[in-house]
Amino acid sequence: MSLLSLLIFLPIVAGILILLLPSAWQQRYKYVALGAVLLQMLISAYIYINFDNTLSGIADQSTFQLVERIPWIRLNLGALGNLEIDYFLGIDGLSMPFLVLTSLVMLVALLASWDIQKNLKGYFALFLLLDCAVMGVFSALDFFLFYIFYELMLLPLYFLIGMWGGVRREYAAIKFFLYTLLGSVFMLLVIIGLYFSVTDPETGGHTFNMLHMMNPANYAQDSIFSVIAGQEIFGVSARLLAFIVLFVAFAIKVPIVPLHTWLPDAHVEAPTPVSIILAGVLLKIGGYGILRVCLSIFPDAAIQSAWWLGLIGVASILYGALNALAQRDLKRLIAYSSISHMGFVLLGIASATSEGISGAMMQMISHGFLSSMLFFLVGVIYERVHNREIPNFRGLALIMPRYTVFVMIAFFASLGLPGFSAFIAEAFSLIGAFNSQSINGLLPRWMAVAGSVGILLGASYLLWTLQRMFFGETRLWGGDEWKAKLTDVNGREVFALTSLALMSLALGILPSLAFDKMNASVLELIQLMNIR
Amino acid sequence: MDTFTKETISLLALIATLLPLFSFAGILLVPGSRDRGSFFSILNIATSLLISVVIFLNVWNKQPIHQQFDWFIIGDWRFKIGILINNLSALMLLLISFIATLVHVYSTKYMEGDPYIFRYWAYLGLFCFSMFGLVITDNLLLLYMFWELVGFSSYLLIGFWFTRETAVQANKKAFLMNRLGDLGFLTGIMIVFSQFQTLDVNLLFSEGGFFKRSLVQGDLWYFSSNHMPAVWLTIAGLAFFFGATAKSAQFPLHTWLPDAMEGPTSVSSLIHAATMVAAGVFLIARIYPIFNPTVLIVIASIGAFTAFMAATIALTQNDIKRILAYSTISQLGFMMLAMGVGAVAPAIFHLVTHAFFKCLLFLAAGAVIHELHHLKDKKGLDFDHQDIRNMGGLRKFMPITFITMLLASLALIGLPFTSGYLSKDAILIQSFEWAESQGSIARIIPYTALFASWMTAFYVARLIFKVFFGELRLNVLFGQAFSLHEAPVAMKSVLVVLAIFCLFPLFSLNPFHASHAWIIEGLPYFSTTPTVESYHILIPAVVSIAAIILILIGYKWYGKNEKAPDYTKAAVFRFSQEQWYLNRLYKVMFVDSVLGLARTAFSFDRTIVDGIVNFSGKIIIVLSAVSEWLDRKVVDGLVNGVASVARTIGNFVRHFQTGRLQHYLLFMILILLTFFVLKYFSQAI
Amino acid sequence: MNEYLPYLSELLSEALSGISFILPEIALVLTFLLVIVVDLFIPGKNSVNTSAIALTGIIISAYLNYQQSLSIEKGLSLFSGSIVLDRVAIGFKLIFAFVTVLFVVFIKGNTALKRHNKGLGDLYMLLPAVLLGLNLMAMASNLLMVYISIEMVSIASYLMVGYVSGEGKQTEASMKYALFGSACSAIMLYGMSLLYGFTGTISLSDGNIIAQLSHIAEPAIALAILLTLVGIGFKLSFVPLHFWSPDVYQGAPTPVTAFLSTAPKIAGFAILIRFLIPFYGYGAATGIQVFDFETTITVIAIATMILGNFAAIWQNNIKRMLAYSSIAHTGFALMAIVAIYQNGIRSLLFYFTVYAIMNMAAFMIADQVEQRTGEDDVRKYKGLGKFMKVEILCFVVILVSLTGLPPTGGFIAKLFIFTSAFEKYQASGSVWVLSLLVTGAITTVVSLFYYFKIPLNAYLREPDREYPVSSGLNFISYVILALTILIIVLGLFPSILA
Amino acid sequence: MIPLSHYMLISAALFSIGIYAVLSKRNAIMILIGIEFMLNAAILNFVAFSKHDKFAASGQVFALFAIVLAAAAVAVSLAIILNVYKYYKTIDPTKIDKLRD
Repeated sequence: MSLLSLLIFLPIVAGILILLLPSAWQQRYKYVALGAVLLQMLISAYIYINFDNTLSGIADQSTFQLVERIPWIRLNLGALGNLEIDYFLGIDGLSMPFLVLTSLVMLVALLASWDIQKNLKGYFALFLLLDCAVMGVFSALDFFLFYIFYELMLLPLYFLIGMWGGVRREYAAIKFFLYTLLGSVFMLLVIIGLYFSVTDPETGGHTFNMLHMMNPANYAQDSIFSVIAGQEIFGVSARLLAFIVLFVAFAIKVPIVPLHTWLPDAHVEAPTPVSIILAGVLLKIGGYGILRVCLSIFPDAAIQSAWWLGLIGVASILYGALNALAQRDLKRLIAYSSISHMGFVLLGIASATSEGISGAMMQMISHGFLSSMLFFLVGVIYERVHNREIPNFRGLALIMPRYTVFVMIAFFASLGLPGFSAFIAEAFSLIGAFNSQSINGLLPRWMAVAGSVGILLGASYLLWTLQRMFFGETRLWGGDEWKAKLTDVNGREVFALTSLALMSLALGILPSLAFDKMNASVLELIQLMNIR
Repeated sequence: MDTFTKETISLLALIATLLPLFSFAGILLVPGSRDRGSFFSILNIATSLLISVVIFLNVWNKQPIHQQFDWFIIGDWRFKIGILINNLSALMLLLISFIATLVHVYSTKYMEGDPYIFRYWAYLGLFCFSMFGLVITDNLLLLYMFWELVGFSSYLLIGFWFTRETAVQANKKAFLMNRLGDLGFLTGIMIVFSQFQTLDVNLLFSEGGFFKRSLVQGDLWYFSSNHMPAVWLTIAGLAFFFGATAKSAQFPLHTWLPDAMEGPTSVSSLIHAATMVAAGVFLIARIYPIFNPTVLIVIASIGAFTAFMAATIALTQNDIKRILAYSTISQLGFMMLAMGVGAVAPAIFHLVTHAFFKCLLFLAAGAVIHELHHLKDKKGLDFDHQDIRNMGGLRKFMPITFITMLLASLALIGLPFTSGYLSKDAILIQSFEWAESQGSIARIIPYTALFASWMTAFYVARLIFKVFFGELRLNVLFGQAFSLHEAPVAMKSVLVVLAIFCLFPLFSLNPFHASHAWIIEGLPYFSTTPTVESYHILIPAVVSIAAIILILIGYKWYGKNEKAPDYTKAAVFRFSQEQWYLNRLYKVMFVDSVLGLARTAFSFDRTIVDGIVNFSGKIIIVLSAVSEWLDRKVVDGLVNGVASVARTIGNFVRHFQTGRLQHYLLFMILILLTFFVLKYFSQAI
Repeated sequence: MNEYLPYLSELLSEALSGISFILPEIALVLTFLLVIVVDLFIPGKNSVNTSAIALTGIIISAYLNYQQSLSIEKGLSLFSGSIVLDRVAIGFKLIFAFVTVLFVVFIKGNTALKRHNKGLGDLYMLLPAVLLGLNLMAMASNLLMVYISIEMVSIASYLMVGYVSGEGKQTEASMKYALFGSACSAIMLYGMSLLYGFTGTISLSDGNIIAQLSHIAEPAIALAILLTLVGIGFKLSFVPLHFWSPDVYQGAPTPVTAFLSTAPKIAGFAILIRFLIPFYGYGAATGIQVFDFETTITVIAIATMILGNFAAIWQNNIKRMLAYSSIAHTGFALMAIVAIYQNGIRSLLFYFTVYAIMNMAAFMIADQVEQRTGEDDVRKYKGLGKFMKVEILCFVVILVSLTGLPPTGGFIAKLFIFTSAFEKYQASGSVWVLSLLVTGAITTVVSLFYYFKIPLNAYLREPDREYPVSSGLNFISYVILALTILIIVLGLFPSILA
Repeated sequence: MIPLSHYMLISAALFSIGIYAVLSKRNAIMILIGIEFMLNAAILNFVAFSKHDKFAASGQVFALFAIVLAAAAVAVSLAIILNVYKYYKTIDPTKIDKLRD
């Protein structure tokens, strides 16, 4: 069993173990989960260290690492040919960073769930199932397998939000589920279409292998998604349509304006650890999907629609930031800030330049750490007083100095203070977007300039919050009762927050920690996009 | 001391830069180090100063030092960072470390007794680190990073007393306005990177650098194989200048600086008078070749206008720090003006002299405030200890403070024998020469500056006379005789040292003529305007004589006894006192409108975007089950628009499920018939 | 008559030789008789004997079917072309046997039926009979056989629905069912008579039938075929022949509902396939379309999917909701019928297997809930997740499978249907097929609304009454668990079914 | 010889009458009778067409089976209607609508 399988199935094993343990031991479940997550963390650290920077991946199986390819489903469907589905895992520079990110975010989320009291068995089992699904999405190279993991994420999330969430949890949970399902059902249709269009050059049969889908030579002459045939559906190029469908499916996850309305609800209603996972990892699946699937399989359509992607990115940046500015609920504010920050990802990706895509990748990783940190911080006060309305707090810096320090680190890091990862990420997303006009002519320069306004707005809402909640004389809505409850961060919290802050700082000072690993893949991806 | 190799010097510069960072990290992270924060910080900054001296001696008027390292690779592009020390940066390094050291020493007394003083030392460390980094780095991106870090540490220091509402408002404003400027900086970086694929300052802006090699032809701006519309060259210049505008508090982004006075006075003197605000001027000097003539005219106009505007405002302010703040803005305007007219070296020269005398002014003012504050605390009185209307006659109590501050004031006014005279007149002269070559309209610029210079004399006189002459007005206010003390030694000695630097000999042996000042000789001269000899005599004379007259008027009005005509009702006075109403204007224009936009966006989000999904087709639902739908079924997990439509359709088909057998059969047959007819007879019909 | 005498012995010997191929059916006939006899002589409420006999007979028949599946390679036409025995038919028969066995288990677990004062002997008697009818439906290859088998299943079903008749609703359901069904079969019979008149033959496997039809005016053929389809559609309950099903499903005893929504429906598909294949084959061979099945069935499929899913949103009665869900699934399976190819039936068979498991499991769980809490209203499921832990957990998996999400068998089944429809689209480029695909996708999302009402109530809401800490597991719970695991295994390794 | 079309016309008329009865009568028994009309229409067709199907005479066989099965169906239906009457005290199908949406 290779490392990737271990990474994926370790949580499942732990989850089953938890299910089998008697309920009398329910206080120990979290240690089982912690063990699994820590082990996962070690494995991903090992993978990171032993990752070969020079291998590019993207479309060539031989340059993927830790490849595992086992025939899984072989079904004779008569005239439809043989259904060939492989258990096909592998990582390259685009996916490896996310494995590391996921394992760290999961660890933090687990630490944030330390005080969960309700139905522990179900909680940790679902948590670990989610962990498994996320790891699977990032390492699957067979589209069918990818889709299975992709959908598998929905259920645990539905229950995690729905059962352990806030007041309007039912609404938020189903809304989230529906949005995502709406995207993914149509994705399934495109997957089937791709299956029929692509043949495996080795066996001649149809295949779900994503890598084969990236090579135009593998498309059957008259197939619907054939590059040469250029078939049309309702007068729109089939490939463009498929790209749009896939893009929408992933963009819902990212999320983009105007497909974002699930996000504030889901984040706000979800319990803290789930918000951490949502913001820290799940949003990245959207971005990852766009890179791995939309750009790689439909580069022609991607280039065709780059202008719109860029526009959506800019719109998300500005719109998310403006919305954040209007919030009174701290968690909602951070949720909207996520929309804004993820807009940079889209802008960077749309530029199709090495700076832009690297910046987008960096932004995803950085946002993974920082948004986890932010949601963790919200969780800290929410856990203590069950309130997170910004106007209800004032002068927290006096009673919670260490907490305030972490808040400041997190806020300033997210608003792009140099030295933290978000700065490098946003700067290069924007530089890439600006550069695009000169290099490939995809995005007009004003988009980058407009996007940079998001940096200013980002500073505005975060600083305003800082001023309103943390500075000034202490004045709390809940009076002395709150004052007694609002104790400063404890050791577990400090550990989680520090590790996230350090990751962000490390990436900000030594971006090469991430860039070196992904460079070959990014270049390969751009090469792939420009071939056609 | 020429024995140092390039590598050693780079290493030294690095050490000098990192030492304050160690104070920052050490004080905050190492347990138990908080109590020894001052010692630790002073040690570090003093070492930095020492190193800076060494570096200065090794670099000044010698080969610049440029060392590079790989930072990271992105795409095909190898991102290098490094240290570039030429005359300019060596000078800045020395200046900053020197003033920072003095301010550190001063602060030991000034901040004594503050419970969170360890944070003060830490923040100062961070600031010094960022500032050093800013001046020695060779890369625009890194420059930008330090640029922001400087802003960040300024944010921390302005809001040092974070329980004060005004302080946190002020630091937010400062950071945001600087952010706004940063957008310009970033845009500039994007343009430069896009055109040249590098951000190396040396490659870009040195003699024979990329900028010199790029050329504008027609509407396009070429460099090797790249080209973009020529307008981007102008935009780049404007963008960088916009960045500098924010940091150096130029119109229209100057309003943060007076508010920033909420920070401790020592901070104001270091950051908001001497060093950080000068970063904008430094930036422009560093990247000077990027500016094309259009941009230069903009710079000159903005500089002159700022100088003038800030001076008019300073005329009527009563808060001692606010007067100094506006005076800083005004002086920065002079520097910008100098940049605009091509007087880079005089601008930097003025930067240096201004750093000393303005720092001194602030520190002396700090001493005054410190004493008054003490008095206030001791006697439990309630008055504004920064309001000059409460002061007066202090020269009796604080002679050293008075003398040093007087010297600094003279330098600020620009009277002969002071450093300010040398630098300011150099600027004025050159701007007149420039205007000569530019034509008639451009003359407005130097004349504006001239007026500003005169007003400077008046408001400085007003300040000095009100604070140090006459009687202590507190005595009148509270009806008892107070007595004050001279500042403690640590503060006093700093004032004296700085006062020495307000005099001419350290800068030029000729007290009347700046053209042979060593700083000017050591810096590049970009100006091409012809020298007009008459100006070199005429202007200093006019400036000085007028200044002296104004000082006398000031003395008459404010000095002995209050005989100032009452202008407080005059519109012009109000206009000046309300700082040209710019704050309010900005609030209405930007803050309110952005917040309004944000609220609109949010309600748009709630009602329209969500609504398009949520409420499509809801009208039909409303007919069937409004009340139930709203309270219970909304939560039934069936809320989205898809849901509404789905439910509508579902409800529609449900009507056919009447429970009556014969209806079922009838519907069935009707549907079949309809299908049949449509399929086979539709053409016939 | 004399003129036929020379052929008589030939016919007889053919009939006799065919007998060896209908051993499973013979076993069922014998079981049927045996159950009647036993029930007659050992009367009373104790139905252990009858159930055991019925079960044994069904299992033997299933085993015989399995044996056949090993030996039969290509289709055999038996009894003068009345029935055809091929792998597809055997596949269907195995599904029916499986469903019937589950049905027996289900009846045994249902206390309401057990308590009935008539005893269950009659019900067990009906089982072999209805299974026989189902088997014949799977094999029928002429119109007469189609009619007979459909009527056999129908009459037995009427009886089962009205069997307990402990309350008004049940009798109402059975009356609606019987009258609607009779009317439909009468209409079908009329359609068949027209078809017979147009072609002069009742054989479906005979290629001539189409050739004959091509000489007749198109509307006339259409009328005959549409009328015939009414009878088949009644079994499938597609639009517009679905009206009976929600009412009947709600009214009938839950095990019967489970059975009715599974086996006869699948059998209806078997007949539909038999009916269509000659037409498709002829169309493919000659390029002449005597009837536009593609459009007709596409329209029906779209309407059925939309109606089933959208109407289900409004239901709060679990059985009614599942009834609409089964209508929706019919529509989905019709998608594959549009796209059917000679061998594409395999994916359809997979779909039906999965559907049978999911549907039976869903009804079993619903029945368990009703038995233990007395609730058949989904809104009253609040907090059940803690009370009936295993059952509700299984319910969630089953519902996920019904929605068609991985990693369940329902997903693979849905994938197969989509796959064959997509293949059809790629071959034909027809907008109709594309709209089928899109409808299928959208209705999948819609189905989430109502399926997830159950976990929503069971897990996300607090109970409004006191439940004991946890209810224990009974035999049915283990069956449910086994079925659930089977669904997941089929989702991960669908190859095992091949 | 009576032409085939006459049979078909009569059978169509029977069928239509049957449908009318099924749809309009307020009595379940009458509906059942309507169904019988429809069945008989079909059976008449079969017999009539069978004349032209000399070899197999499938139509006649079909008719026989149909008669038998119709009888069985009617028997079951009658029993059920009886049951309904027990609970509803009516056999008017328009009043038997407890099961509905």
